[in-house]
Amino acid sequence: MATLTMAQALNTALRDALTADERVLIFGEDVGPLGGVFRITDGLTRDFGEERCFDTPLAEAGIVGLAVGMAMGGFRPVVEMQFDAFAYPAFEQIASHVAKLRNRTRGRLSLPMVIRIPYAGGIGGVEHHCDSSEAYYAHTPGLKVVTPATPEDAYWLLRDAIEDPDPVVFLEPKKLYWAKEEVDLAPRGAREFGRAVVRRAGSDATLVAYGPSVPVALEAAAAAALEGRSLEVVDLRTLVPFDDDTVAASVRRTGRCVVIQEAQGFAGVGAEIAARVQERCFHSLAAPVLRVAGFDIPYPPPKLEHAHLPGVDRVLDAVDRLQFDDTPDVRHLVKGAA
Amino acid sequence: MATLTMAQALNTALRDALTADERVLIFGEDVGPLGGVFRITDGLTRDFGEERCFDTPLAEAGIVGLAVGMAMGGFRPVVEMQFDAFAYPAFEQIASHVAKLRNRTRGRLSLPMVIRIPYAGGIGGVEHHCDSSEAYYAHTPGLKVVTPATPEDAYWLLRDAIEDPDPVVFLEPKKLYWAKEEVDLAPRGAREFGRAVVRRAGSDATLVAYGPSVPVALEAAAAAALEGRSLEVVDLRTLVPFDDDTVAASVRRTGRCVVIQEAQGFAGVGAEIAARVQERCFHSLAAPVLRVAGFDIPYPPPKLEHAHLPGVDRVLDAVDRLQFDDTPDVRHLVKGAA
Amino acid sequence: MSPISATALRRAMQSFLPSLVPVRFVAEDGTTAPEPAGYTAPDEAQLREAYRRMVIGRRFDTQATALTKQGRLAVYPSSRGQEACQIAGVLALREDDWLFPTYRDSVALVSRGVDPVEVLTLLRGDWHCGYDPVATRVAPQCTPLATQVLHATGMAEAMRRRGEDRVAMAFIGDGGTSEGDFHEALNFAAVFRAPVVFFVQNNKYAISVPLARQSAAPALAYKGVGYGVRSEQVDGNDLVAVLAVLTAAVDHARAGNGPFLVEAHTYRMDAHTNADDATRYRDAAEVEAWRTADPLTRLEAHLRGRGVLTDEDVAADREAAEAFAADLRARMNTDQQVDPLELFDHVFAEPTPQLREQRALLAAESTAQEV
Amino acid sequence: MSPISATALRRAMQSFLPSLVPVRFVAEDGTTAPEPAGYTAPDEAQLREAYRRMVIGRRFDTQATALTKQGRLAVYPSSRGQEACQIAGVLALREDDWLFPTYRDSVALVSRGVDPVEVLTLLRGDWHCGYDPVATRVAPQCTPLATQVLHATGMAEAMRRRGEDRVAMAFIGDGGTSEGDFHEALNFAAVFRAPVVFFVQNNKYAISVPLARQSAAPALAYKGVGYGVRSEQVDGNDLVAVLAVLTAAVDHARAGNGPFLVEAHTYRMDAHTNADDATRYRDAAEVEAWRTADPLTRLEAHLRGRGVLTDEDVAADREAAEAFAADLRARMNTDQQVDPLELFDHVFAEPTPQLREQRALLAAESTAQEV
Ligand SMILES: Cc1ncc(C[n+]2csc(CCOP(=O)(O)OP(=O)(O)O)c2C)c(N)n1
Ligand SMILES: Cc1ncc(C[n+]2csc(CCOP(=O)(O)OP(=O)(O)O)c2C)c(N)n1
Ligand SMILES: [Mg+2]
Ligand SMILES: [Mg+2]
Repeated sequence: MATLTMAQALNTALRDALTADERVLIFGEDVGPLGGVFRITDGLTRDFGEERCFDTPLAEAGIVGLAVGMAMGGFRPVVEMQFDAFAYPAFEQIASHVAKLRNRTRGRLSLPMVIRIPYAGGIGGVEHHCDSSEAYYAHTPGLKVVTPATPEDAYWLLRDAIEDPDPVVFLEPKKLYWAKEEVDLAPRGAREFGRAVVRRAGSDATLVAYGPSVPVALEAAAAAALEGRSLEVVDLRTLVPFDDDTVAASVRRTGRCVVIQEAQGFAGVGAEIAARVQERCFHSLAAPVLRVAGFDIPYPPPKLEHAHLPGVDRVLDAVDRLQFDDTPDVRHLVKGAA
Repeated sequence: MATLTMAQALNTALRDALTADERVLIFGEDVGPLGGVFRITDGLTRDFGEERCFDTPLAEAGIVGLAVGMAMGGFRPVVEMQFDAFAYPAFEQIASHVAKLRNRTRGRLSLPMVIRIPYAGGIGGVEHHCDSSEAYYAHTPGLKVVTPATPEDAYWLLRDAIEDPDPVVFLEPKKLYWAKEEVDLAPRGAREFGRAVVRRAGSDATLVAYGPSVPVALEAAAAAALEGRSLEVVDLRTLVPFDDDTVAASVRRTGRCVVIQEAQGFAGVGAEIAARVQERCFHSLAAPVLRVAGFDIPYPPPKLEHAHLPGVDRVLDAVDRLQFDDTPDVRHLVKGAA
Repeated sequence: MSPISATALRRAMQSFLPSLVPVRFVAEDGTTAPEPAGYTAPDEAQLREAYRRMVIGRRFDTQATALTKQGRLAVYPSSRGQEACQIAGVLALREDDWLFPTYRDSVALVSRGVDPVEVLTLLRGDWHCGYDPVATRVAPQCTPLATQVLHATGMAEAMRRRGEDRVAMAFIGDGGTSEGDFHEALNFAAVFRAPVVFFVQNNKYAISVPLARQSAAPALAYKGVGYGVRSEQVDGNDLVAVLAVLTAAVDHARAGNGPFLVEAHTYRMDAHTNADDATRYRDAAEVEAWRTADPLTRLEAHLRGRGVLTDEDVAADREAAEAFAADLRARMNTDQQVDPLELFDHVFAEPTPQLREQRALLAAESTAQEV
Repeated sequence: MSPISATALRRAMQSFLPSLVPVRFVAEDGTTAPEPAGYTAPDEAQLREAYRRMVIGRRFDTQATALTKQGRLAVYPSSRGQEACQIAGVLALREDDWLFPTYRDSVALVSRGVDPVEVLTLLRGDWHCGYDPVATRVAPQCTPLATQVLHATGMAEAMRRRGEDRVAMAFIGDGGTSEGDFHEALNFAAVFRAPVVFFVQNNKYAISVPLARQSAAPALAYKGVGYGVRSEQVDGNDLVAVLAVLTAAVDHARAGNGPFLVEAHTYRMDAHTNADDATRYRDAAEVEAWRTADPLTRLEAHLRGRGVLTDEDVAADREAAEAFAADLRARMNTDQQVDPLELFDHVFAEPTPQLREQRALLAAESTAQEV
């Protein structure tokens, strides 16, 4: 057991993966001597050598395309995109090759590679540095999409992602890099890659969250408890595969559901969750599945993050709208409320 | 009035736009003398000259980036991406600039440009030629996203898109290029860019569809009518802006809803529609909003398109599951049905 | 603060620049051209073998085009006119080297020994590339332009890092060189000194777009110097020259000297694919002019002139090619069985719960239909 | 089938290649270097003006860095050491030409006359670029690397098509040249003969990545020949040289001769931004060595040597710079008012119904909080 920040947990996971498997390679922009702009690869070049962790020229399609070729050639590349929006130049490589190569070769070639992307906001970043881009990847068949919410999960999910035979987009919530926790690194029995986890048990409603929104959900549940409302919090951990069982079991028990995501709401992962939940739990639902999401605007600047990000108040407002008092909520039905 | 295929209607719209506004320019790969691989720009270089319609080097980020600069410089570029998956190299330009420039300049610069993309399947194309990529764009704040389902809509929506002060991603359902219709090109009063249309009235359930799925929905409604079931068909026409009013009004009347999309289902536009409909119409719904979507697999080859694409049977199956008989459907609740 | 001397710079710069005119060994009429400096002509046995393969390649190509007319292929991009490039590319490689082809390089694949039915699998309407990339060391034929050039670089870098003396060769068209991925690949390869050969078949068109609209460079081979990549341009319809230059390029890479860029000037004799109408954008006269530069007749004339090829040899090769085509025809005339349920099997190593559900839905539908 | 002669090719090729060593007019100690061929030195009035702007630029830069320490700026990427490049870039342009800067080019913007508070608006925590791009003919400072180079090409092409004699200049760093967009922009510009100048400030690092890991080219300027773009390399710390070369480049573009690529060899004296720790990846000795090449002291020594600059001039310029900084400091010390509701106003010309709803939600929340 050790107390680690998420950044340290990720660094440790990379170290342990480099030690465990000589086919693992780490590369990207500034991941070498600098250790990455978030220091996730700190010390790896020093300790494992240039051969295992190295800087590349500045070109994201190039980095991902190189990783595809190296994975075809027997390595297990773990590449870093410096920030969410700076993965976009690699979008064609990701959508047309990373996601499809196994299928295009009838399983003869697999691509065991991980694309690490620091994502989402809450750190006062300037424009283009805080996009929540998970939906682009989750919507693309052939990619696994993972996002941890705690240091311990960060460690194990990254180890699992690197060991996975398929490509994984590994989304690291920037604002949680410095969150600390006691982490258990002792090898576990059955890993549960693909399983959500109930972070807090409750009976009145289910909050479904992932990555940066999990602490918000937990805080909201704590606040709601003071008001005598018992909220269950589900942390998805992997968006693809999606753990329908855990989510549906919870909602069937509570009968109410709020989905939380930082990303702009329209056609995001939260929409998928809401759609699935009502498809599967319709007759258990006492109220519509509500979403608390970022607005459909470009990510705002440091001074206005608070207005944009789903916070505790907005989550509690949504919970209030879950019609505990049997009066249907008509707010959404009123056109052009402005 | 003239009988036109959708391809001809689009060609006519481009011609009329070139004539109406000298700032309109058309460029892309093979749009010049060849007239585009689908002949949408047929004859434009001949009739309007190289200055108005021209070929570019083969680079999609380049084409979109050039269009951004030309739009900043006073032109109204209409660019063609040759196929859906070949727009991906331009993803960074689209997500980080096309979608954001107005906002980044506090409205001082607008980008009146249109990105035309032949999309979706049903034409027996080989790999990478049949992606349904609408969700990537619809999820990106700052883009309008349009997809016509009929030749007349194709004409007017494209004219509207070109006249719009904001960037529009204009998705052309490839398989409908050769669909014919009488088209009324007489200038209309109020255009209704952003409004959905009820293509067929019905009372038992609402089918929400767009682009290539609209004819499927109409066929399904016709088939259902033979069985005595009255289905309403809503054609969205624009995904962004989204016409909540038309959709919600219909579902509130019918109490049941099936959403149809060709794209892989997970976190697609259909998820958004399902999420919105249950948010807004929960107390009118007699059954969950169901989705009929493509599978979460890379688009299949010609021989297997039929298995993948939402067809009439699959839509009617979904309608059957809308619990007209008051027995809740548990099929989706059974785990790992295979 | 400029540590390198002008002389050193000049030498470096010149070592990267291509010859001013394309390297050529054989004139269009088959006679030997003035020997170009710095390259060694392939030996006669190699040329004899190259001829045999070109005859088969040409016949394969004609057959594939015919199959599109019979509805047995969805689409076929012809290699006609580019056989010298494609066969030389394959001959320059060792068996354990990797090839990264485009959709246009079917003749290269056939020449590499990939079963032609497998080569045409995808174009026939199946959902995968047909052959086993690992067994053949041939990547799936690539459609998203220029993307494969990065994969080749990654593969080359993987082999270099393992200390293997293997090389990767990426094929690409003139149009493809305009994509950002081409640039990024050259740059990565140069910085890592990856053993990769970039082989541009400049066939003068990207679908309808002529070279002059694609690039204003004196030649595409001049791109190399901007990355510190050694470059050459070659007459792409002269098999002797292409093979000589590609062999030098592969040797250069294999010896640990880093990447090499070769531009072959050639011409696409047919339309872009069977679905294309080339008369919309180019003159019959232009096509006619290139007929006199046909790579197959040129090599034939050359080898006959050197006494390496007899009438009997030619007849035997043609007969072998006919047999090859007949076999292909027969095997393509059977209806292909494709199982829709397999669509779910290779998205991931293990299907997700979501894919299992969707598979079950499709299976249930099929059962319902059978009933 | 090769219509161009070797001589013509050689001439074309050489017309694109840069000088073997960077163009320089002034030695590091300020004395006049041997006059380089082909370029005209700027006149003394221009140089005097350039000096004045460099003094202000340097002071602005120091002030901006100080503001990050006081929490008045979120982040600031310093221009220190690159003032000769940035000021020459601006001086080479006419007022009606367009400038496409990166995040590092704040000194250029200030020199162009953009209000420094507006220049720093975004870095201060606002959601837009601060200044009016149309009024200033300065595009928003661009962060996604190399993307702006295409916009500059598009703008140049727009001006060319309207028959205007205006030019666009795109700034980019050495690291940015590795991105595909850089390549695509050079190629588009060359094919269309767009009047755009690509100006690479090669400051030897991309954050922590040194040039040798970025490119294996003899110099980045060699990329031009691969596109048919005229190119030059210049000592980026010699204002006289940068201004001479950029003026020639702008004239070339304005005259309708197409794009021009200029690489300036310079050095980033400070860390990447205030948030970066440059000691992790470079030696103090290296930084020290570059101090002797400081562009400001070099120009000062040069102008003093020519008698163009007196002690009084220097004092006056410094005083003006201090006043400039004091004014900036004062104006940056007020708290910025940003209205969250405006976030919805410029996503589209007219907000969608969805945005109106979301705006109403936020407005209702604010009202609720106020109560
Ligand atoms: C990224 C991308 N954009 C567009 C296309 C459509 N496309 C297929 S082939 C082709 C022309 C390619 O020309 P070239 O590279 O010269 O190769 P050739 O076909 O002449 O062999 C185009 C535009 C594509 N396949 N990929
Ligand atoms: C597409 C993209 N990838 C990564 C980044 C992150 N990033 C910001 S600055 C920088 C280094 C740029 O180096 P260079 O182009 O040499 O410019 P300099 O900062 O030295 O002026 C990086 C990697 C980015 N802004 N955009
Ligand atoms: Mg070509
Ligand atoms: Mg730099």
